[in-house]
Amino acid sequence: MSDEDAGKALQKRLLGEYYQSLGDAGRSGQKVAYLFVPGNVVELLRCFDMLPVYPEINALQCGIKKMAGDLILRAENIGYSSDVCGYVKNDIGLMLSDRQSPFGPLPKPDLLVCNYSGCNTFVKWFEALAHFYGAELFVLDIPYLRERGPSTADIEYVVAQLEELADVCARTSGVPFDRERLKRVTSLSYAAEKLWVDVLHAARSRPSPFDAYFEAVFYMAPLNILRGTEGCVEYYRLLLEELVSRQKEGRGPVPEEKFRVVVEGPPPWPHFRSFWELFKRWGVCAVASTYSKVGGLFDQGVFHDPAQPMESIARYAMNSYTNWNLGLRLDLLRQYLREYEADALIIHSVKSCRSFSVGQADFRDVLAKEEGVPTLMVESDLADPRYYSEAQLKNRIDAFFESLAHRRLVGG
Amino acid sequence: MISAGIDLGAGTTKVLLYDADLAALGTVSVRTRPDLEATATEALLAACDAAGVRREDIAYVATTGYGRYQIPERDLQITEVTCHARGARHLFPDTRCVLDVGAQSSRAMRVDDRGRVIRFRMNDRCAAGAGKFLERVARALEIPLEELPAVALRSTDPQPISSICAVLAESEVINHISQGKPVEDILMGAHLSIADRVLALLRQVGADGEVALTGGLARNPAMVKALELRLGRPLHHSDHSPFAGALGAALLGQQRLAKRNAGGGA
Amino acid sequence: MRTYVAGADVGSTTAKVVILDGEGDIAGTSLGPTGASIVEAAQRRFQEAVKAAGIDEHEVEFVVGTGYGRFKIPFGHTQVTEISCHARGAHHLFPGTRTIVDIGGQDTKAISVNELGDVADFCMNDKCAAGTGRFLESAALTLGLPLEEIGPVSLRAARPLRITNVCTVFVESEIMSHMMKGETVEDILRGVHNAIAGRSISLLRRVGINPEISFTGGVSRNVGMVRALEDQLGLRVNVSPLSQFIGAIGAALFALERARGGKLVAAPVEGGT
Amino acid sequence: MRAWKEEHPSRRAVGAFPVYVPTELIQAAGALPIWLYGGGGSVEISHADSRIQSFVCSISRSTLELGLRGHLDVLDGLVFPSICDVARNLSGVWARNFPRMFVEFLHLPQNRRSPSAVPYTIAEYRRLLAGLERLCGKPVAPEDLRAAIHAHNENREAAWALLDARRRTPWATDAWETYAFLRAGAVLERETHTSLLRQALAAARERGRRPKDKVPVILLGAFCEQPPLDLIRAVEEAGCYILEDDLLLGSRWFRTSIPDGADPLRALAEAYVASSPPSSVSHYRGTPKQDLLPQRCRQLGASGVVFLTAKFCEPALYDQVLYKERLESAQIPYVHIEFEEKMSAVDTVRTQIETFVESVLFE
Repeated sequence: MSDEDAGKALQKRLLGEYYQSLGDAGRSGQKVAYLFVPGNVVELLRCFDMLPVYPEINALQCGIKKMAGDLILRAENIGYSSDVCGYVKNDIGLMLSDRQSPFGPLPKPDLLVCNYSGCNTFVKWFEALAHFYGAELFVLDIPYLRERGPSTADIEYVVAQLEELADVCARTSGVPFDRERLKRVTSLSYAAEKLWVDVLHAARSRPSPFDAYFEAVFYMAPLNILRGTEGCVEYYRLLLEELVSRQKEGRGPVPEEKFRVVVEGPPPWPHFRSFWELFKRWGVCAVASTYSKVGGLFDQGVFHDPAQPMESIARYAMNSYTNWNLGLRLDLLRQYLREYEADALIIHSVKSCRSFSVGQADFRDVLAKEEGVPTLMVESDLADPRYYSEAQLKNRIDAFFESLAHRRLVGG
Repeated sequence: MISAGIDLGAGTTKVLLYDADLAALGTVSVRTRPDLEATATEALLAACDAAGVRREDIAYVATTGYGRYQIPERDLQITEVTCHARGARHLFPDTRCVLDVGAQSSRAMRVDDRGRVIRFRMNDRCAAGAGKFLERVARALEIPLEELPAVALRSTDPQPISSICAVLAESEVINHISQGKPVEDILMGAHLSIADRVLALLRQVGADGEVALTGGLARNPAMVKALELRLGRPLHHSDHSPFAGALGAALLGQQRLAKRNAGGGA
Repeated sequence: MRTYVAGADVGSTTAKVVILDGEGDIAGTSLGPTGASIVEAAQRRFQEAVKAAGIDEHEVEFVVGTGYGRFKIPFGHTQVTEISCHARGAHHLFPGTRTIVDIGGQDTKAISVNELGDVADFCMNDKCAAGTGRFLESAALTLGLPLEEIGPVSLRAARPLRITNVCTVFVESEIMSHMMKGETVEDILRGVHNAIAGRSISLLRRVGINPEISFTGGVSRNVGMVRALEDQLGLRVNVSPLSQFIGAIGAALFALERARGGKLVAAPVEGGT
Repeated sequence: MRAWKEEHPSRRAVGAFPVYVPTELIQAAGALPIWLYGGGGSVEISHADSRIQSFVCSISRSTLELGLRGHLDVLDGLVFPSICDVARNLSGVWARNFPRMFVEFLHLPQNRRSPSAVPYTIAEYRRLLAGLERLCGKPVAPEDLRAAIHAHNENREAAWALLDARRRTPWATDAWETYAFLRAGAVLERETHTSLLRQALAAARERGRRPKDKVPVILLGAFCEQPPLDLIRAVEEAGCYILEDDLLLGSRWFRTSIPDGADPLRALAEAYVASSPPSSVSHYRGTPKQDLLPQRCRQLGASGVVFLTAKFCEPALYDQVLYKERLESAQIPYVHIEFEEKMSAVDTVRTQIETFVESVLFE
């Protein structure tokens, strides 16, 4: 078995076990906590043997498996507007269909942990789930990063809430809080995070051994779902080995790497493959993306720290990409363009997620007009298949790379 | 006592006369002209002629439709939603859902056992879910409007039309033409795309129970078929369906008349 | 034997073919409705253009297709998007141009170009056809005027109205309600033109408004639209009598580049679908 | 506004984006707080389109448009509270496009059950206050803050008096009138506005109007972006008495007076944490607001609810579903209207409201 297969096989096995445990939750009596990916506090939940369920990940899986369209309609039938987030409607649709996900049945929540990081819709989403399920809702209020780093007051506020959340978890699960265990879990998180950063940095080489957008979204799944476990660390060790060997052989995701791009915004899940193809045919490889940072900006030096577990969870939670203010996000894009020697910036603006999309046109304005970075902005949606127009996207993507290629030709 | 219901729509004006013995006397439908008042008067007189009654015999005039405020001689104006619901309930007593598909807009209503509107939704911002869309498709396919249903009903393999905008949907139609798809399949696709939009409105108000179709497109058998196909069950419709608005207005006129006679007259 | 190349621009409403000689001068053009068959329309335009140039079909060395129907042009050698072609064509006619606004049947584009005529940046209208050329057609139809007349009529407006709904279908009812209120056709039409100009300019702002500005596409023949754009921009815009052919000219220029032995940048073709 | 600036050349003007901003702090710093409610229907969106997408609510687009056109140059600063993703990101767009302006994003606590919410709110208010002190070039003394709280208390009291009067005798005052009086406060000094409100109340009391056969309703959903005045009138003309609404909610946020005692900043923070009204933009502290609505309808004797929500306003649109569900189980009729600042078709809205009224009135 090659390294490549080993990594894939492990991911498949680990995620398979995870979904199995969700299916078994009813029988095993394990308590179930729903939570969001950005700024999640899964380390804390693991200390109480609680099963984490990520509605966003369920929604994106439904998108890839082409179930989203029907589920979204179900939610619209009970009154959800066509203008609100497709992820939320997808999740409500799942609830209305007895939670039959592409990977089997999902358990009901015993506790809703709304880690409100970078997305106000999270609060509305879990308020709705609390309404429909009657489950307890804990809103973990995570202050927006208004300055470059969190203030002391910000940290104190989040840590105080984490302590309150630990009490709620102990009460829900019947498991007492063991701070030593939290240290062990956070050290596993740290190990995986370090390896992940090395993975991301591998894209600095030419050609890049992997696509830091279209492939990274799969590579980051274990970090978002299994963080704080041994298996997760092992997965990233294997992945890194594989990428290093690809690097040595000069192999990348496209036969010939012609354009290196930075991608901003989430992918259109229901049309993921065809969207990727539109880029691949031009020899485009993403070398960095912001979407791969929604689960944490580890490459900016924000890690879990077993020496200060609660404080590091608080810092981590405040440093998800969408919880950064727009000035910080813009600087990050500039950094990626430079650090990964990219030729262009691609912005995929999605209607569902205002947290991502409002401000992107302003990025485009600065980067394209003032700083001369070739920038393409295209619009569709991350969850709603109705907002994807293949012909239109193709036309724009072709025109963009046509002109980039032509300029390169003329420019010598 | 005779009441008149006048439904002043953007395309056509419908008049229905109703007498106290609870029976419809006659109906008239004319094209709406820019002078709404003249259109209404003309249609009302034509209805009188058809029913063999005099204008003075009409004790109550209730107006509905977008021009309902433009008729000075009205006793009362009532919205088309309320009227269509009442009219549909009268025509099909067990109906709980009413779909009114017109030229410019579509509406879905949930009604109680007396025909009172409980919930309703309208599509009035985008023409993709209304009869106007069919007119444009007909133009693109160069088929006379009146032949649309017959042609569409010959379809064996309806072509999907997914665009949200009526104009862009038109280019999907053109695309299908250029790919050599049969005209009837494209047309049925257009009917189904309207059906999808209208039924989305219906689901938002609750689609269970019997469904009645009113409005101009109720007379288009291809539209009926498309709706039934997507709904998965038959729906009520009749030749009177386009007059449901006028009927509802006339019925509510009777209600007011009865009240007036019981109260003020005595 | 002299060199000839062709550019074929097959859009949603009209198909255009331009033949260029080896010097880049126009040898022949043809324009007609796209209609139901893209293949037929393209073929017919090509034959007519060749005839107009007074040459034989086989004398045309290289053909570049553009426009929505570009992948269906049977005689095309390769395809370039209409965005690149419009930029190239407009730059050829107006070498000083840095910004292009193209208003077509169902889309509007704003393109910024560099001094070589290469696309630097572009933007297009989104999901719906609100505010495009089709909107003007609807307005003309509702008012019962020929499309060619609405521009000149709009110039006679005394008090332009504000048209808020730019949905191509709903403009009909908005116009009807203005008519019922006794507003003049001139004022309504000026409002219609202003509304489209406003939307187009907001697209232009996204790529930056740098003079010279060229106005291309079928709608640029409408004097009312030219005036509305100029008034709102406070700038003069270039308009060419060949405006409808600009995409095809651009495509032909790309063909010429190829015929001269240059490498042409084009998307890989996947079986012509 | 410009006139006020000319009269007070040395004073600063600081904008407040809805829904709730502690404008007491702005006043205490010596600046004039200005509530921003978008551009109404009068501003064509042309510049803002290149900065934010079309699927964003009107108020964000038109406010940015006003800014980019230079119409908000009179402002020296602008405070955005944490109400939604759009407003939050808009604060970033604003900061980049208007570098000379003082732009602050205020993170109001969403977890108001936590004991740490009050200290956090105090810290957040301190941060804002420090920025305002720098902007206005003078420190804020506790008595400045007490004076500002006092002026705001009086203002809110006068606003509620007017609204309470309308609730008791809706035929005496129209909702669009009280709305216009409250809205005037957006650009006035508190004291000036308070006396205007008191005059309005006195005038309303003298009106000899008779009650009409109308349907009493609660109007909900337009707590941030404001509907066109014509739309509020259309609701009334179509046959409704609006007993209660959440229009301009932020400017009259607290129902009771805030103590202006020893620690005014703490009092202000405690009021936010403990006494905020139910709102779609702050997570509930006790009973979810949808559970309170049927009860509120019964208390007021409202026959139904008219939801006016701004198109693309996600917080309102999510809550809408939950409200509807509760109203349906309580068999309380409702109607839902989406509006935009620039609305051409008030007729359609009128039709919808009339239908709603007819469904309540006709047997």
